Amino acid sequence: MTQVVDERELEASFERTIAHNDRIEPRDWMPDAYRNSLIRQIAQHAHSEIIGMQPEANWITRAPSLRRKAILLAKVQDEAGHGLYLYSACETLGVSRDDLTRRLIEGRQKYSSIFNYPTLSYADVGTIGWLVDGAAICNQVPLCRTSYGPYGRAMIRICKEESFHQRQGYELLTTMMRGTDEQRALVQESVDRFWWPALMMFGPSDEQSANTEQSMAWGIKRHTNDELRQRFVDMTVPQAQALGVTLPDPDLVWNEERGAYDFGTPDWDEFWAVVKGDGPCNAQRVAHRRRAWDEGAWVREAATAFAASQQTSEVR
Amino acid sequence: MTQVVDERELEASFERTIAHNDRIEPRDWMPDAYRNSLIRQIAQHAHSEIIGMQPEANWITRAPSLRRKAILLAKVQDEAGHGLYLYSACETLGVSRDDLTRRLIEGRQKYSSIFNYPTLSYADVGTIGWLVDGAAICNQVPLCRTSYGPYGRAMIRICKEESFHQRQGYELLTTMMRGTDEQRALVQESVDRFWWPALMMFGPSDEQSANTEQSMAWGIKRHTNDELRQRFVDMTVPQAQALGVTLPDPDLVWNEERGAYDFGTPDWDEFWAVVKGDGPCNAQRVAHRRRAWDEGAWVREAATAFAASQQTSEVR
Amino acid sequence: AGDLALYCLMLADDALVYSHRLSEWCSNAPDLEEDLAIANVALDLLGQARLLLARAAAADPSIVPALPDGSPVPPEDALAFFRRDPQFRNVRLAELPNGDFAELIARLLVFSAARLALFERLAGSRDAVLAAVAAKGVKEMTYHRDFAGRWFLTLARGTEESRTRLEAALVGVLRLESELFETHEVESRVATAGVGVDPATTAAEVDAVLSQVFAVSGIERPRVNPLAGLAGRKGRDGAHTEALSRLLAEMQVVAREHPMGRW
Amino acid sequence: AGDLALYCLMLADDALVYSHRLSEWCSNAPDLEEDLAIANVALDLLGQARLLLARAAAADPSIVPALPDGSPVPPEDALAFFRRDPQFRNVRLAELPNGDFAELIARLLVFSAARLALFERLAGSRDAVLAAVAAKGVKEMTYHRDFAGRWFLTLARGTEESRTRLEAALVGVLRLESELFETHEVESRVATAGVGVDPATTAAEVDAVLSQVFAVSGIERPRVNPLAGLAGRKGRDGAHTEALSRLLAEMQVVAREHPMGRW
Repeated sequence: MTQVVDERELEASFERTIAHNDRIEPRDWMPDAYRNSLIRQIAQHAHSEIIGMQPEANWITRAPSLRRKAILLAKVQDEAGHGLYLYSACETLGVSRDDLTRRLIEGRQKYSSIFNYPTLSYADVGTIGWLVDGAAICNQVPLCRTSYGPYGRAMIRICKEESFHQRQGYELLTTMMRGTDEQRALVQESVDRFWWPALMMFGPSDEQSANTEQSMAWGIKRHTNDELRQRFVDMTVPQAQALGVTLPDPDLVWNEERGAYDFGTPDWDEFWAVVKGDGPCNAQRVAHRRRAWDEGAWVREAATAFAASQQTSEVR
Repeated sequence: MTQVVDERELEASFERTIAHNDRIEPRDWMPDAYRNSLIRQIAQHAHSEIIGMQPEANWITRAPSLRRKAILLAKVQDEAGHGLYLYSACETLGVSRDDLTRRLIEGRQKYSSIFNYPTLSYADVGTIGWLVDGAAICNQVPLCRTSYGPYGRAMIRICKEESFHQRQGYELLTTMMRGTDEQRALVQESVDRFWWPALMMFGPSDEQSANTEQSMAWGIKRHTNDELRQRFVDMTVPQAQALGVTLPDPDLVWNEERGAYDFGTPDWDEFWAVVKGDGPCNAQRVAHRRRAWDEGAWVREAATAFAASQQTSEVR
Repeated sequence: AGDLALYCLMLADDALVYSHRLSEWCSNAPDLEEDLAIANVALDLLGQARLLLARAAAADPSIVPALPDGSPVPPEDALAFFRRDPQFRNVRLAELPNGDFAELIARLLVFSAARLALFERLAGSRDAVLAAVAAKGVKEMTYHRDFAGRWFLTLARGTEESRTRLEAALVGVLRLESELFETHEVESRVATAGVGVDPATTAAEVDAVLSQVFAVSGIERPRVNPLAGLAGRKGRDGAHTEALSRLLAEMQVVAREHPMGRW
Repeated sequence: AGDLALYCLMLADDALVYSHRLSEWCSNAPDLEEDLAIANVALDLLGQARLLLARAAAADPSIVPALPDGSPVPPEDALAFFRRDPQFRNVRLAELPNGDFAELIARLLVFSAARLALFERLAGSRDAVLAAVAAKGVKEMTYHRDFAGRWFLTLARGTEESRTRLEAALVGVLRLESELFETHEVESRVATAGVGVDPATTAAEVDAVLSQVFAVSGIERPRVNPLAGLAGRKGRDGAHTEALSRLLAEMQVVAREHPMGRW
């Protein structure tokens, strides 16, 4: 009986913390469902950072100026860093990074579907910064206030760097727009490809979204998909105008009444096809990660063996 | 005693065949030293064809016109074919192709040192045809009359194709010389790099050549290294003049008295360094072949297993 | 650009790009016999590509990339070496990076079976050049398909490893199979005009051929979903994988360095 | 071209080309920590390359490849993206295609130990820019060398497999080690002028550093002969391996497509 009472007390304390918008910390008691939901969300976020390295790394060796090469290399490096913080945050919930990596490469955990689209020109480096990082920031800024402490603190640091990346991406596009006709065409073509997938980054519309309600109650999530998508569109349209590109949506128009932009409906069939694994690059991205992981196995084993031998000699 | 007599008779018959410039055939008796010398020479020749595919295959994917791509691809394919004939000729002496391949990738048998030089521009494709195939032809035409039947017959076919390759190579260079200044510079630069290695293809000078005398007695070889080298120089200098390139040898001059060109001395230190394995590409070439062979092991095993299963079902 | 020219580019680019991938095998095959055979296939496809590119250029000279005045580069080379990846019209199957020998065989089987069925019909084209290219190609593709079919059977019934590798390779190849049979609007129009062939009309025949190969080999055909395009755009629309721009960077580097060059 | 410019190109091209190879590891390392560290090294070298290319161009503008009138491409990019392989002055060690992680570590150890010793001396150059680049580089190379050294020890004393791989990798790397210490005539002249450093003067110190790493790691230093050049010409003379032109084809493809581009 004692234990049941304890558990009730713990749960009440947990609910109070959530209600006060305070942080849950790793040593605090938390419901299993909350823990599992967090693991899923943080891991998916970490995987997205790591898989997200691939479409951009695809252009490092072909960057058209040394300055841009340095910026891109540093950016992809930052993403590896973000992956590291997030895996660490996830580890405080009792799962190891190895375990999470295995879930990724075995297809048991997902990552942001945007990275299942290919990068086909150097303009994509800019577009990913502007639109993809822009959408990510809309999703992530509210998470800085998320209920789980380590996750919220990781997000503060990550959001700062993402904003920087977004500005860099936009700056690349503005520079290219001041260049040649071919360069302007590359930018437009890239924006045409990434606009809709960027909108889909906020997930299905609220009616179709399974996790939103519980996640919001727990303070793991703070706004609905559609709210965030609207915020992103309202933020991005003026930037597109400043840049001089056309967003590929004939229904995009300012709605004076709502004080917001109306816009068309993403192709949700495409969205679900990509989520289910049939996107242009799903297999390629996971295979890349699996190969890198498998090829690195002997190195990780060597490091483990070496560390063990050092401990032994220290004990002696 | 009977056996000794037989062996003497066989040896006498072998010597008579050689003396009459008739062919020794696979079922004929032959001295072990003759057999081993032939195996070494034919295998080395076969290996040269196969390793020789690499420096040219290096440019197939970058050929600057589709016509040249087709010519080059067909040429490299011919080399694989030459390798096939020669391995087959060698197999008539009682060694298997697998065995010979192992000797190659374990570094126990050699191949022509010329293929340990890199191909650094598309002009090299032409230069290899002109100079390297040209030198090979000088070496090989006399081998059409070599004492061992299967080898001689293989050489007849190979020499025909090599002459064709040589003309194609020369034709590429003449076309490039009618092109731009950059193209002419590429041709000259390529000839500068390949001239001396081509001269070294005839082997060390006669005083230093260990195998020449016995090989000539057996009719495995028909001219000395220096004779062949002179023939090649005399044949090539007018071609270089017609092409409009300078051969990189200040000592190259017509000797009215000899009715032949005088020429400088190749860098025999470089020659021996390359023969011993320290050339620019020795390790790369052998590693390439070893990798292709190792990666193909499962395919060859599958073919063997399948063939065995077919025989079994035929027997039933 | 005119439909006939675009249609020729589709057929040409399939051959050119896949020939490039096959030629990468040169000096890398499991044994000399396969090295020879793969080079043969690559050469046949390269030959088809050249004739088709020339036909495309003749049908509509405006599709040929502009080069400096006086450039001696012929149209077939201008098209091969001076277009960028969004201008290539090949199916994505043709451009995939090479895998192992099982991937080579699986891809070649599907590619050559589809192209053979197409060329058999195309031999009746009202365009004399296309008809001639197709008639010649039928013999070539028959050989390619038989080569792939024999090895398919060998790998399927060879060893445990060869069978496993073949099955793994099939998943990637079959994801891109259906793109071969999707009717592009250009194909639809040239088919109506009696000049080209709607690839959808070959799907059943190819399916039957493949089914037979699978049955004889005792391999169950994996069920896979087709690889999505980019907002519905695929190879025929110039929407490619990340691999094509890398392939072209290599293929075009020397030609582009010498726009006035003679070769 | 002037000696100072050529000397700067040598130092710049080593960094630029090797940085390219290191950047190929991005998203391919054994774990995230190594991915971060390798990218760091690549970034440091890229930074050095940029400063050195700019110094080369300033020292002798005639070495900068000509671009169309009005091209906004800065000199550092013209040098990086518009030279061909015979104009690159890097040692061949920098351009070798990547092998496994052991090859990465073995090469980085040798490369960074040599460059660190060189930069320590170059910090005293009469050329203020070179002196500043070297002074900053010393800190960077120290980190690179320590990273490589720690992993060298780890692989040497880790598992049977890691040790075997490390030993195999060393053979290929050490064949190209001596090229780092051969004095090119340009180096000889800039050293005499007090502007550059004769790399031969660093050989003993680098040898001692490497000997210590080998000793601590319990690895016997393989005896290998140096890789021959082409009639004595090596990387510093523009005589490279087959790998460099392929590397440049990739590195330069976008820049060359847009000679008037702004980035």
